[in-house]
Amino acid sequence: MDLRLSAEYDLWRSEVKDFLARERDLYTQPMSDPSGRPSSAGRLWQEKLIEQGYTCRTIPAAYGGHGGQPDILRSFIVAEEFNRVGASTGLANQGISMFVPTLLERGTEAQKQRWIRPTIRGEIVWCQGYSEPGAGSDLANLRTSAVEDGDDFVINGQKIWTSSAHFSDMMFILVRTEPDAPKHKGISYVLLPMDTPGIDVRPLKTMTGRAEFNEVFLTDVRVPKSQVVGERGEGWLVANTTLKHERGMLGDPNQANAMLARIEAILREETVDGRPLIEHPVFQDRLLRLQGRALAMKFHGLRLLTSSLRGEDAGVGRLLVKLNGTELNHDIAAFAIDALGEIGALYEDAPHLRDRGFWQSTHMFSLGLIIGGGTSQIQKNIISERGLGMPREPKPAQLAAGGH
Amino acid sequence: MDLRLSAEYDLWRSEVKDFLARERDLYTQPMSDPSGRPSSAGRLWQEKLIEQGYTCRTIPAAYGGHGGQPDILRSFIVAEEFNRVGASTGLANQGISMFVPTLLERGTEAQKQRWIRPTIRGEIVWCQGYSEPGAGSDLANLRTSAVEDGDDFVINGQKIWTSSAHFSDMMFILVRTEPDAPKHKGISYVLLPMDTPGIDVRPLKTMTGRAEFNEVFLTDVRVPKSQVVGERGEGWLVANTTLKHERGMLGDPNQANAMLARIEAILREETVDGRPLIEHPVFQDRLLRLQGRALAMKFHGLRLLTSSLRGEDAGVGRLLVKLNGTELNHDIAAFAIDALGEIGALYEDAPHLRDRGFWQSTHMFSLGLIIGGGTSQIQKNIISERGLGMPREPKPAQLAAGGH
Amino acid sequence: MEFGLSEEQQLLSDSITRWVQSTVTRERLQQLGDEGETASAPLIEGLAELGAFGVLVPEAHGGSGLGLFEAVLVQEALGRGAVPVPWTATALLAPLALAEGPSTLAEQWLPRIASGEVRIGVGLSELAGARAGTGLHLEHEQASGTVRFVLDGAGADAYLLAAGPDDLVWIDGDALSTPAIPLATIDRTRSLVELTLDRVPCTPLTEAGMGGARLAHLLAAGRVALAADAFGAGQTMLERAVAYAQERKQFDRVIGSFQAVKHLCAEMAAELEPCRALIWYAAHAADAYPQEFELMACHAKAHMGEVGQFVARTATEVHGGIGFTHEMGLHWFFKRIGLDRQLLGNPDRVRQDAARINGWAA
Amino acid sequence: MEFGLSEEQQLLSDSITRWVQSTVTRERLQQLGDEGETASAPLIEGLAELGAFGVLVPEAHGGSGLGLFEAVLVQEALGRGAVPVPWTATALLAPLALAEGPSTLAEQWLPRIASGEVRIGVGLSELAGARAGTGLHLEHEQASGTVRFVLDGAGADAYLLAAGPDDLVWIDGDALSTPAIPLATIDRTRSLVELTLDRVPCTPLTEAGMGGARLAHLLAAGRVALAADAFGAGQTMLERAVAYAQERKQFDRVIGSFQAVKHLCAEMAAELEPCRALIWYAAHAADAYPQEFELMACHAKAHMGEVGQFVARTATEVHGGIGFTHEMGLHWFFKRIGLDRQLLGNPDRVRQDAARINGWAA
Repeated sequence: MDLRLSAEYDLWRSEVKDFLARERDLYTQPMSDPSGRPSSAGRLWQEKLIEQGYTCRTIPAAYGGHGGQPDILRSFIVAEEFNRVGASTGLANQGISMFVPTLLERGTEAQKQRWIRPTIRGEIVWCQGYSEPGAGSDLANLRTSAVEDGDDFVINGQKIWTSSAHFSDMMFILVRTEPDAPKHKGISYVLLPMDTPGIDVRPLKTMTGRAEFNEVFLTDVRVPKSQVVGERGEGWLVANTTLKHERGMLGDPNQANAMLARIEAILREETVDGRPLIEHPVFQDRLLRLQGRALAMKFHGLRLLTSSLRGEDAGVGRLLVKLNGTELNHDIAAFAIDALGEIGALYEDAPHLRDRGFWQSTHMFSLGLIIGGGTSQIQKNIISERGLGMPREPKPAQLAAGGH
Repeated sequence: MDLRLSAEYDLWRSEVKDFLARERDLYTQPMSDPSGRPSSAGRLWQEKLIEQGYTCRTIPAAYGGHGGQPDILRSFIVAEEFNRVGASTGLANQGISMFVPTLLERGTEAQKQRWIRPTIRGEIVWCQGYSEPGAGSDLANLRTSAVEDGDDFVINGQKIWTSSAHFSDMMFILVRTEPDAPKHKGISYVLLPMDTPGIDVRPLKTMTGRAEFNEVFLTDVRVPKSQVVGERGEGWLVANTTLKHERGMLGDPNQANAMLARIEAILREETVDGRPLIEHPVFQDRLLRLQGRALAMKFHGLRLLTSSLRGEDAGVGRLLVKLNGTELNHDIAAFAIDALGEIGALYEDAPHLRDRGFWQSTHMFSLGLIIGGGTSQIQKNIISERGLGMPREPKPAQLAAGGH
Repeated sequence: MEFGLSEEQQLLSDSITRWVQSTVTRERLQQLGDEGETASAPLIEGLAELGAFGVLVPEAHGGSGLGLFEAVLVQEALGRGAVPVPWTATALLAPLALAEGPSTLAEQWLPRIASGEVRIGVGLSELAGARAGTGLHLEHEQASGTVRFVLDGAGADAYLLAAGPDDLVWIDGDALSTPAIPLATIDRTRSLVELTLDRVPCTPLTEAGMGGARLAHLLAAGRVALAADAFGAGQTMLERAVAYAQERKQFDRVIGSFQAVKHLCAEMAAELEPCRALIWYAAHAADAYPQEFELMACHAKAHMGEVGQFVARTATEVHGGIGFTHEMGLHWFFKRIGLDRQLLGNPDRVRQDAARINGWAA
Repeated sequence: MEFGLSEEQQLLSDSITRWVQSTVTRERLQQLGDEGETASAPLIEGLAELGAFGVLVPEAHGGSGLGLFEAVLVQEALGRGAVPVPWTATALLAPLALAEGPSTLAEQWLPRIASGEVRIGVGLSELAGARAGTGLHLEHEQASGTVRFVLDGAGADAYLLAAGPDDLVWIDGDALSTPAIPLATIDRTRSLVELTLDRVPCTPLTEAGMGGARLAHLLAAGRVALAADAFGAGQTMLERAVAYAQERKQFDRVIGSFQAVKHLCAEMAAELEPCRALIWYAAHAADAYPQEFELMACHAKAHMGEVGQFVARTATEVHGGIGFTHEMGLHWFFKRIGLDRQLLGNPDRVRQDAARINGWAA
């Protein structure tokens, strides 16, 4: 145990700090246009970050990345310092977080040349086309079909939970190209321009009252067969590369601790019957219970970081992060609402609304995260099977009889 | 809603009160011998209760019962008044609660004549031989075998969780008489004298440190075939009659409320740093949470009582009683231990022990009840399937293939 | 001994529930929710025709003169449909308050409450913990100050407001010096407003400084009503989750055949079902065991608050992603339960009150 | 940046864990448990040979001069086996206290602690809430009063006792006027006693009335140790539950293939695993971030207390009926976790202390 950093990293940290001090005028500008696309300031910021190796660090320079060695600790320091001043750590759409890593592992040289640079520079914006109304946690049940017609596929079907579809240029989509193959086979991973005729994007309103997601309806959408990534029929494998990258994204322990710090401030500010809430033992107790959970996840995150640095497999330690992180965030938001009482129920444009409605929308949105990306129930399957080595659910008899 | 009783029942209540006042000298004597068998006072008390219709109310007089009409409300009043003064509501071994009701439904006239009277009078004490080390919640897996030999069965096997085996005269036991029949068939319900050679009773120590249960080893134990109750091979059905009677026994809401009243007293008595615990808001909060749950179960019990009186099926309302009741009792005991702090960890003959170690032994024993008689997991299956009409777990493929 | 509904009570409960289920369909709720609670005039009419607004109004004033128990049955039925009507303040709290106020007020307002013609906003939030910047004080039959979270307050014809712990006043809607400010909450099926009064004429409903017991009774009635509302909404969420789990397939099985999903449903049922009896008892106590009423109302509100939160979250989870959208309309119930939890004291606060009632405070 | 064990630390942890697993088998534990903790002389010898008793003893006194972090690794390994040895008070708390006491005491006792020759009872319970009838006061280097829950106190050669929040004294075992009274708890793998002193000569380890910070540090160290112990015991319970679930069949399937059982195991793992990092951080803070140490010790003790209770209960449940008996020896761990929860302040109390440290108290 030694949480201090070596001189090399102290130096790195001061470079990062200097950079941030120097570039304050840039990163305080809005990083997105009202449409949701990267603004010109956002693209400029991204370019500088790539140049410094603060983002896209390990993406080869030939494809427009920084072309550096992986260094988790440097990235960790960047995240810490950027969070401290509230600077964006770079563009974070699904094209960058999911599509580019997939392409690096599974794409052809030509595909990498064509797509990576404009994607990481924010010139091409992507959305993900995996989930369907009938196939949530169960991608093998995918129904969107792609039928061969000359050099094209003709796609018909429906996608859901596509978060940035309404302002994206491209979609990486899973479609069923071999309807007769076994369920996990016969899926292909295809790159689809969003301006292709036959694509209809409709906003999907969630319980928060906002349309954080879309449904995308595809009717006779033509796309050249050359747009497949990886082998045709291997889209399931290709997608798993990407899903692996998504799993890491959820449940940042720093977020939980930051929310709790804010709640502590609320408890000092708010009074009931003239007495600050922080003096109330039951609120102290509830806050401390949550702090205990959040601190455990924070230090657990540091331990995972060290495991990564050492090249060790953290096993169950890594698998639990999403389950614990999303549940914790939901519980934290619920506590903030209780602390605020009736004020905590306010929403939208209400007078007296605290923190711009953050707690209610986090309470609801974190429930969405508990459900999305593999519900807590699925996470528990994964932890018990992959983490603890317990047996998979046996296949039901009628299915086995049915010959799947 | 009218929780008052009609004049008829007020009269009944005052009769019960008078009876108790008159018989105080009797019921304050120990109801059991040190061995665990009913004492002579216990048997005399039982006789008086039967005569009054306070117990064994609906058992026909021809078999030694009171021979009255069922009247849940009268029984309810008896339980209330007896609890109030701490009088035993009569003998309560498994012979009376499980075997006699089974015999009344499934026994021959001769069997009823032979067994019921001495059983309910406490002259014959029974134990139950259902569970086996390999078959807990799953009676169909029963392995104790009974092989025909002339007019006898020869029994070999092992039973577990037989609570009163060490002082019982008889056991009602489930044995496999038809080894080749499908699993649920081929079981028979047999009456076995405990002094038969080849029966070895060994105490089974539980986590409480006491031997509340026994293991019973059966080696070449002979019993006449005439000792079967119901049809041979139908023991599964016969046993289900009995299990139905067991389910009602667990989770008495009055117990939870009585424990909480005692805890409230503890919180007033105990001080930390000179301040009574009851003044501590976190303890108030925890106590009130438990009281809310316990009151809900208390009134829920009254509602079930009314349902019974009206002959309505309370559905899911009845199925949840065991789950909620045992979980609640466990949580209540855990709270009492926390309230006592280090004193709460004391056990056995320790000085300063509170309530004779009741809280620790209840904490552990209630966990046994959560597990026993169908674990909470099994209870949730029952609630979802029978109460909510959800589908049963599909049979696993390899079993179906195996032809079960 | 009868712990359950009489035939008349069952009839009342069934008739409102049936009306709710046939009238406030998923589509209707979606439309009304988008428009906000004040668009519910036709619903008010429908309910008034069924007598739902006159449950607590004496027969002499055109109501059916029933008790809090029956009112709570109506509230539960409204919760089952997340029905967007200003019922709780207007038809439950106001008649209880007017029953012991000046008879002129009762004569003037009660018939119009029963007929569904008027809306009454009720502000009791101060009694469940005063937040900074709020509070009403009285001087010369005039009220000044700020009252927040006045229930059913949008477009109200009159207001019933607590002024401190011991006074209750009636204010005519026309007398307001400043218009009511709407307070949007997560739940669009009910309206809450903030009132700022500057020497507004008011009619005291209790003897000056002597209304403590009446206010405590009103607060308790409101708490039981909110518990019943959450119970009704929770029932609907559970039923929908069980139904959805038997339709929706995943991995080639209906999800309701997965043990994890079954157990979530079983846990919801096991938690929720006993709340019914607790709420019934608390409502019954109002008239039958008044000395227990306040405490039992706290228990009902607090326990139902915790169970409601669990059911709202779990039923949504059973639905998976679609439960999180507007698609199934599940969110109306989630939010209804969320608001019921916070109004008139959330579980933490209500348990604090219970501790005080029990005499445990230091 | 290294959040994990160094090679040496890993070696230490592995060597004690291996020894525990091979020496304190299920059968051995059963036998020792029946006899009570004081029968553990051979275990003490074995552990002393491995250097477990000298972890915190300076090299000059025959120990290995390591820090609380290493001591906590040893404690975790002992918890994994519910090892019935008087280690926590003797080898963790006493050396910490002696490190800053008079050097004559240190010279006299530390070498014998490292070699496992002596037992030291430690009584700090008062610091975590004084119950009626207890308390020690000092006068003329003599101590009088009653100290309850002196850890590892049976047959101790000396005692380390808190006298109020600001004084810490050393008492020779021979000086006791009344013999120590054993306090049987649910956990037979550790001994607790009550001491009643009547003007017993004592050696102060802190300047009179000035030992508050030292005592707070000791209390925090004890809390982290108990958390580590419960963590180790919880690990064993989880592993046994997972293993049992894969052996035991019901309804013709191993029970570990039922989703409900799998989810119980997953929940245990998800709750338990992050406790390790919290405990490590708290132990590391003792030397690296002393200003955070007390608070982090509270968090580790409180959070581990809650998680431990959940794991102890759930692992037993996964075992079904047999987990409830003495058969599997699971109950030793259940009880070990149960006692760890209550000693030196249970979660409720420890959170109260944390609130005070945070300056939140009114």
